[in-house]
Amino acid sequence: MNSGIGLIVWIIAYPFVSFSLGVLLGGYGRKLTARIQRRVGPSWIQPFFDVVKLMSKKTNVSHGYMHDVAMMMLVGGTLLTMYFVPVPGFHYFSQFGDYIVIMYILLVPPLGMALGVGQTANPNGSIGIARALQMLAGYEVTFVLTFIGFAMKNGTTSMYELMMIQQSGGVATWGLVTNPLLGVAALFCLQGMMNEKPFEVVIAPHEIATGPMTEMGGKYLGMMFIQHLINLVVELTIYMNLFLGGATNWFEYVAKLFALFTLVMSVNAVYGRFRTDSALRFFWKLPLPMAALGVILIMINGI
Amino acid sequence: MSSIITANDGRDIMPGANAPENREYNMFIGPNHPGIEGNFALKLVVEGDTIVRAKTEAGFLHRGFEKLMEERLFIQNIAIVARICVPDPDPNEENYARAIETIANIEVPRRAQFIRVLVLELSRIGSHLFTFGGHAGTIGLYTLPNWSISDRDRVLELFEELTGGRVYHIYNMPGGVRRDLPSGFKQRVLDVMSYIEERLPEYDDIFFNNKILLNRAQGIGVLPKDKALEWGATGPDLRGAGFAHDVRKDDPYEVYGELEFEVPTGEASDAYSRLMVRRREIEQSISIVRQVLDKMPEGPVWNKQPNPLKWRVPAGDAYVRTESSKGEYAYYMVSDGGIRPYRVHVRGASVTHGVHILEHMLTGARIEDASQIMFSMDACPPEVDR
Amino acid sequence: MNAQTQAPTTSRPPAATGAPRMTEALVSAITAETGIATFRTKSPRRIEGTVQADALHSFAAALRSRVGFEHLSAISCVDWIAEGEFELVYHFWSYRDSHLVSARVRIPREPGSMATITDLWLPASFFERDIHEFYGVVFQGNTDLERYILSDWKGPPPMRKDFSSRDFAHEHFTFKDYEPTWDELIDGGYHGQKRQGEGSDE
Amino acid sequence: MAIDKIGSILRPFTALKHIAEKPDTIDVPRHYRPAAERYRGFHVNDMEKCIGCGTCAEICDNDAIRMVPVKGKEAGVGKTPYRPAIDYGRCCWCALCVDVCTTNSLSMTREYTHISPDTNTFFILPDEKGIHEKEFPTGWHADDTINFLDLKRVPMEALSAEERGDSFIEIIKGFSKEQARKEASRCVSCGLCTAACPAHMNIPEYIDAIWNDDLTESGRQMYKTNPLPDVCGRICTHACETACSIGVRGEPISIRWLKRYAMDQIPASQLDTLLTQNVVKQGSQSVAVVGAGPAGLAAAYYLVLMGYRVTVFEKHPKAGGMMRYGMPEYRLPYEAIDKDIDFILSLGVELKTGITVGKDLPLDAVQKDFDVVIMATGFHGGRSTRVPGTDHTMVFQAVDLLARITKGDKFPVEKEIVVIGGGNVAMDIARSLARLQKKQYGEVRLTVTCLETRDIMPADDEEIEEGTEEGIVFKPGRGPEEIIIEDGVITGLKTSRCVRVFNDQKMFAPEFDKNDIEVYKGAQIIEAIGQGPEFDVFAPFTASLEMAGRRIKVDEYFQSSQPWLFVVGDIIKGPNLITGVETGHQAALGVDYYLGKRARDEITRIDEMLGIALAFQKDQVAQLEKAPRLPELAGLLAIEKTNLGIVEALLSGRNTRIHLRQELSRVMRRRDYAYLEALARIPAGPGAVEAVAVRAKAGFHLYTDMLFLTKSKELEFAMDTLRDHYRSLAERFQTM
Amino acid sequence: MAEKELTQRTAWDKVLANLRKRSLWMLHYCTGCGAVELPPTMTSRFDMERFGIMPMVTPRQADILLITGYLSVKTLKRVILIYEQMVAPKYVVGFGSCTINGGMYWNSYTTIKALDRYLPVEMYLAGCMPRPEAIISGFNSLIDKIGKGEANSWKDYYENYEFYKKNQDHVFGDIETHHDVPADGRYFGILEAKR
Repeated sequence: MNSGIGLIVWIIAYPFVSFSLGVLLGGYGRKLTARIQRRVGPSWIQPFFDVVKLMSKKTNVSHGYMHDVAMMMLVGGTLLTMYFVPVPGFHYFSQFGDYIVIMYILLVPPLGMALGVGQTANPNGSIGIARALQMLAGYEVTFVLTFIGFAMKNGTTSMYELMMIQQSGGVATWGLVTNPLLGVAALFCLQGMMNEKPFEVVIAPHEIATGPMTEMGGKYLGMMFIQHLINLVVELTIYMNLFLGGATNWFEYVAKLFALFTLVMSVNAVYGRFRTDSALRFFWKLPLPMAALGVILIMINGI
Repeated sequence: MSSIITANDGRDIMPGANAPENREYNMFIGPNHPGIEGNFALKLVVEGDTIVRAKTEAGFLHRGFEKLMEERLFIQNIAIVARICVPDPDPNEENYARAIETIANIEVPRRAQFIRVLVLELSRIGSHLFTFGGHAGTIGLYTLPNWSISDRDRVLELFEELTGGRVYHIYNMPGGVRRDLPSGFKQRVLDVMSYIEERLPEYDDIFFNNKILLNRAQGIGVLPKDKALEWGATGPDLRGAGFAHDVRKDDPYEVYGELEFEVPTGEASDAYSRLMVRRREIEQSISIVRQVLDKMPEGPVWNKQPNPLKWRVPAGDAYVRTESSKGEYAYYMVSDGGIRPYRVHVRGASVTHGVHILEHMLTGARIEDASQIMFSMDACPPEVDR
Repeated sequence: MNAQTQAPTTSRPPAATGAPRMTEALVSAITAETGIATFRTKSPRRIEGTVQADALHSFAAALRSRVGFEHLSAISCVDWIAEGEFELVYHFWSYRDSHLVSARVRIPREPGSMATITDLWLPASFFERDIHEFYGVVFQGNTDLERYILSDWKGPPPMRKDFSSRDFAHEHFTFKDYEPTWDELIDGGYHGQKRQGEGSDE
Repeated sequence: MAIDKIGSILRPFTALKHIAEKPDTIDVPRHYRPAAERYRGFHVNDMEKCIGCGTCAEICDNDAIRMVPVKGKEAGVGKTPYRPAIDYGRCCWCALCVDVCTTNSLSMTREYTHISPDTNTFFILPDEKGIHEKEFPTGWHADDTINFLDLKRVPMEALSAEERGDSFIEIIKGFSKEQARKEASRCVSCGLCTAACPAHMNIPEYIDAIWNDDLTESGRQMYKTNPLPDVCGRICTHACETACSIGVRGEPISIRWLKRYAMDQIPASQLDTLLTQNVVKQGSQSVAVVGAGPAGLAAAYYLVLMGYRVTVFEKHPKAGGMMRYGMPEYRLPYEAIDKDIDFILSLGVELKTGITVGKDLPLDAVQKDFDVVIMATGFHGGRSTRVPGTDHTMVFQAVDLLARITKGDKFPVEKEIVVIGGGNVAMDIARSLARLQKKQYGEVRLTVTCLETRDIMPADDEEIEEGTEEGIVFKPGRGPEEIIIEDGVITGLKTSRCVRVFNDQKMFAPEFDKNDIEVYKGAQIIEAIGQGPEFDVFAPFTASLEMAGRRIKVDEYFQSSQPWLFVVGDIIKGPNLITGVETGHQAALGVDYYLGKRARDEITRIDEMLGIALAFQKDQVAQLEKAPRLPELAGLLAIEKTNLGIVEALLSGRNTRIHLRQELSRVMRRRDYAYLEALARIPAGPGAVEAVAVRAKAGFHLYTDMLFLTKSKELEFAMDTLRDHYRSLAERFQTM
Repeated sequence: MAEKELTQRTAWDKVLANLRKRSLWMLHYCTGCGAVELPPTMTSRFDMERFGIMPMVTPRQADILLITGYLSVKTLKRVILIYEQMVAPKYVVGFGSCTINGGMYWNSYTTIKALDRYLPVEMYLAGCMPRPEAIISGFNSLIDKIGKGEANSWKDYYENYEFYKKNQDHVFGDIETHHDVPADGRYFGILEAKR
């Protein structure tokens, strides 16, 4: 599948596959939250209906072409990341870009969002973007640190190779098991990356009226939703590849995806959100030292 | 082209803000904003994340109740007073009925007085549960609203059974209450009380002892005792500052004088302390409800009043106070001996909490705490607007 | 007589003893001393009386500082249009003695002016602004009399007795003109019987 | 500590256990969730039970209930064709309408869902089936123990049987002020009584005035349609109380006693000053009224108010007719009659007593002297049973005896008496004779017998009960056979059982069972089976008068085929006090039309409104005359004077007739507030401009209503002009 | 017009409508006291998310504008601003008596009496206020309507803008809404269709 016609078919089909997975994950997340809240919850594929609804709306409001370009950046950046993240049966692009590339591309969507929201001139949106960047400062360093540590230990920055190394010895060689400090620290970062509570400061409806999404309606919001759903899959996959040994087949992949998402959503359901400053303080007080300690331990071991 | 601003009417509220040499900018919270309790607006001048100046804007819910009451018969008003405060309507009915009873020297049958206390306390429980939901919502913890508001629904079901209406009860009448308890009602009240009592520890687990709540609510919205007194705070907001004043104790009405209950207070004077006062008040209310059901005598529930179409209340005036879930709720009624009230002044509890105190407390706070501070004051905009 | 009227009833809560007597004594001491007011005990925990308009501020200050009436519960305004007067009723509550003093002040309807007490009680600013909006009374010394609740209102102060909300509504708004689904059941048809008074502004 | 901290961090995760639980969610709308037993849902109305009193519409604080006339529902005694229609664009589900419903016909179901894009479906005419014609159990319904309405009467105090047994002192003591106000407070002002009252008295208004302790106003309201309130307050047949909506579930309001209370409080000397009746300066046209009974006096009263010279002829020495000579004093004291009559006479009515028209003075002679003659001679001839023995000297006619009692004539009263007849006259004579027996012999031995059985006896129940208390023996359901005379002395009355009184056609055709014979002992027999007219007074016109059956043919204003001759009272409508008053009132109006040569256009329901308009215009002129000369008001006085003229012109010939129609009375009572309040708000003297502005608005509303109500083109034009005037005036002063 | 549109629906329109009806977001704006029954409807007891209905924060994101009861003139101004910012198709749901004929505030000097004079209303719910069950039934009938393609009242605002504008001006004086409504109408192809 990583060459020839199969590759082309895969490249074309992958966004849809990943979107479908995102829809299922999103629906599952909402259903799970609903059940914790003792209610029935929406349909399993509710995000799909939402996206269709949004994309079919007659959007008559535009905030200039920069806004439209920004939306392209948002979705495009996420799609690009998606291709570079290896999944079972598809790791063609990961040979061209290791995790460092992914790190860079991952920054594109937030920047696109910042650009787009900037066009709307809504203070809530601007605050939201400012918060998003602050949060980036909070979790990005830690996440990079965990990766560095992990890469140092295994001597490669290629995500595919890291994945293969982990798969070599079953659960015992999973990143989370071999480097629990790094794994747990990265788990906190994942929660932050996915914008879930307690780090959901960017959207924060009660504070800044959904922040970046304030002025988004119709197709723009639809794009953001699509981006969000694909992003779910991408971010979960990155963590999975780094610390949960990736997946060898699709069954395992989906199972791990949902299991990981269950954890994320459970935390999301039982905790409120931090204030921005508390969130940053939290990131710097707990995951960052953990990650640093992990890296130091690896360095000590390595010596 | 920003919706939140245009949802306000765009009047420039604070001179000097938005100027290029200034780092301050205007920000509107409401009237369309989930962080607002009801239809209300905060106009903020913000520098960075800090609120420099704050002003409230009300009147979106203004219906002119005081005027409407002057244009309606005494009996007709019992249907409209409940609408003044939506989450906690019964203090209105209580006040209205009691104002007339005071002016006209009407005695209320003892059983009716017990039933009124029962209704008031159930209403308080419902209102507090509602507020918990709102407060938890401001920190994004949506599990609690889902629980507490659906638990409040049990209380509303009791109301529906007793009064025929879920939210607006139209049950207190000058001279008593409109109907006696239905058969088997006492047991169902007790069941619901036990249910809520069982649920409270679960709330503690997820909400009141939640580290995030402690992190966010402790130390914000501090209203020290001296300021609380100076600015006219009442009810749980005053008690949260450590001052144990409760109209039920200090100016008892109905049969509160015969019931045993504590007045919970907090020490820290912050949002969390006020929240905990409310949480402990639910326990007290449950205890009051049990006492009421236990002590309630048999007998009539309504002291017959003249034909409502011809009913005149003798000339006079009365100032009646009730402890609502939000604080001191008072009515000043003047009758000139006619068939309509000459004047009814509604003093909602939120006229201090939701306006000046809120403005003072928001100044210097961070914008992410704005709505939490508002919910911690439990301000109810319709009380301000009337 | 109706059987229900003879039902067992309790009277309102008994008057608190001790401290309140002292309160009454103090209130009457103030009134005697200043000669600006007359007060009487109306019912348990309720003292009411009349104060001259220009003396209210000093009376209130004395009430607060000497008798401990810390809490301004409300300021109510009553429009006695027949007498051409506004009555302002200040309700003060004493946390210490659990007593309410209602001080009445009569001011002429025109021009309707009164000294503020916001310097003594901050909450007064809400009530004074409210009365300003709804009755048009001006409180001298209150700097915050900007429109608040009625910021979009163009008519006269609505709580004045010479303003009829009902008439205003009939003149400024349009009511629904139904075409009932049961029109054939009505003798002469619904519109033959419609009551006048609605939708008269068009 | 650390463990505790970690524990507390993990505590929220206990919430995860709910994943496995069944959700708390109720599966609506798939499964209907019934509302509580008392739920205040949509209205249902039992169309048959409902009497259309409109009390629900009165109490509705949202003006959400409108009374609409439903096809197939007839107006009748105590009911109207109106039924409530409910506007769910207004309703607030407070259920005050249900609690106040006089018949319990209105209730609420437990149905709570109605969704529609069409607002018209939110305006419903509730019937038994409910809004969607689906079966839903009843929710909120009236509770008999907790009811807004006072279903029990205030008991009227009366003399006990011992106290009253031997005297002619009035039995009924009358209400005290508290009792009267309490009784008045029961009224819901539905106006059914007004419709049922033959004279259409403004009953809700005068009851309301009693409740407000404004007896002057109460009297004023009564005199609008009835110049004999003192008399009516005692002996009226009170059709109003039969119609009373409170009577459906409880005891009707004691309307008669309330009237009596109000009039008793107004001393005779104050009547003319309190009742500010404007007596028009007497004109040249004259009217003769023959008979000073209720009908004649009523006609005289309204005619003299309209400016006619009225002369009343009466054969008895005193005016009053049957009121005086046919009523025992214990029911109607002579002072009450004198008070009413003296007031009427004081207005300028000339009374000539002792003159029997037709005997002392032929009718044609009267016709020559007067422009119009109103005959109100009444029923003075007693009917006879014509059984054998009735020509005996100890057989008396009740009416004759009653008159003799009044006059103080002596006549024999035997130890044992039999009275034949079951009506109120029979009761009167029986109870009068019982008193005389008691006085003379110390005991009562008197039998009353009649054809009708007890349940269908025409006499009032209370009369029968009181009579029984006084010692009278009732033998109902018996027909007289013959009077037993032994040696020229009556010893008793032989009767047979009456099988039935009326035949299938409801005609009077008694049948007797001749085998069932009873004899009642008595030395004196009184016949009280009814009275009839005496037509001899009409000579010499008897032949030229058109007859309708056994009665003289008259039109709706009681004008006979001889245009100068009006016939009123018992002769036309049968014996009834209040009907007599009404015929007199109507005839006065007919006379006015006849002599004023005005067309008898339909009396529209706008009359009442014109009365208000007149008051409004008069007040307007008066206020403007008092007002300071301000530039803003320049020229306004002249315009208002013209307007007053317009209204007066419209009213001429109408203002004596006040005929409240059901719908109007309700419209009026609702809208009245606005006008009257507008009037009350006007300060005197200063603030004249504001006053004019306020009035302008009130005027606009007043004429808008009238414009809607009127059907006459002439009126419409006038109303339109006036309405425009006030609209522009209001706009000028920016109140609109 | 509406009938014509209904007959002209293509299969794609039908599929789209049936997907769209599964996701409806209502604006989280408590315009009046009826809003107090919304939290129970949203939360566990009645859980309207079952039908894909969620509260949304800003007008741009919302499909349904709930007018929860009375509207004071001051709020009406905001509501009109909000309505014009909402992205079509959008639906106004009148909630309770007050939106139909003034409700219990029929004689109030500050509340409007008939909502449909100022905004096109898709449907009304009876009640003061409607129970959560009734609200959910109401949403369900709105869902049905959308599925059938009958929920087109929003187009009326563009077609008859003069009518709405006249009534709006009558209560406000002249109102500035930042939105060129006729231009929007042309964008949606509603006004061209008319010309």
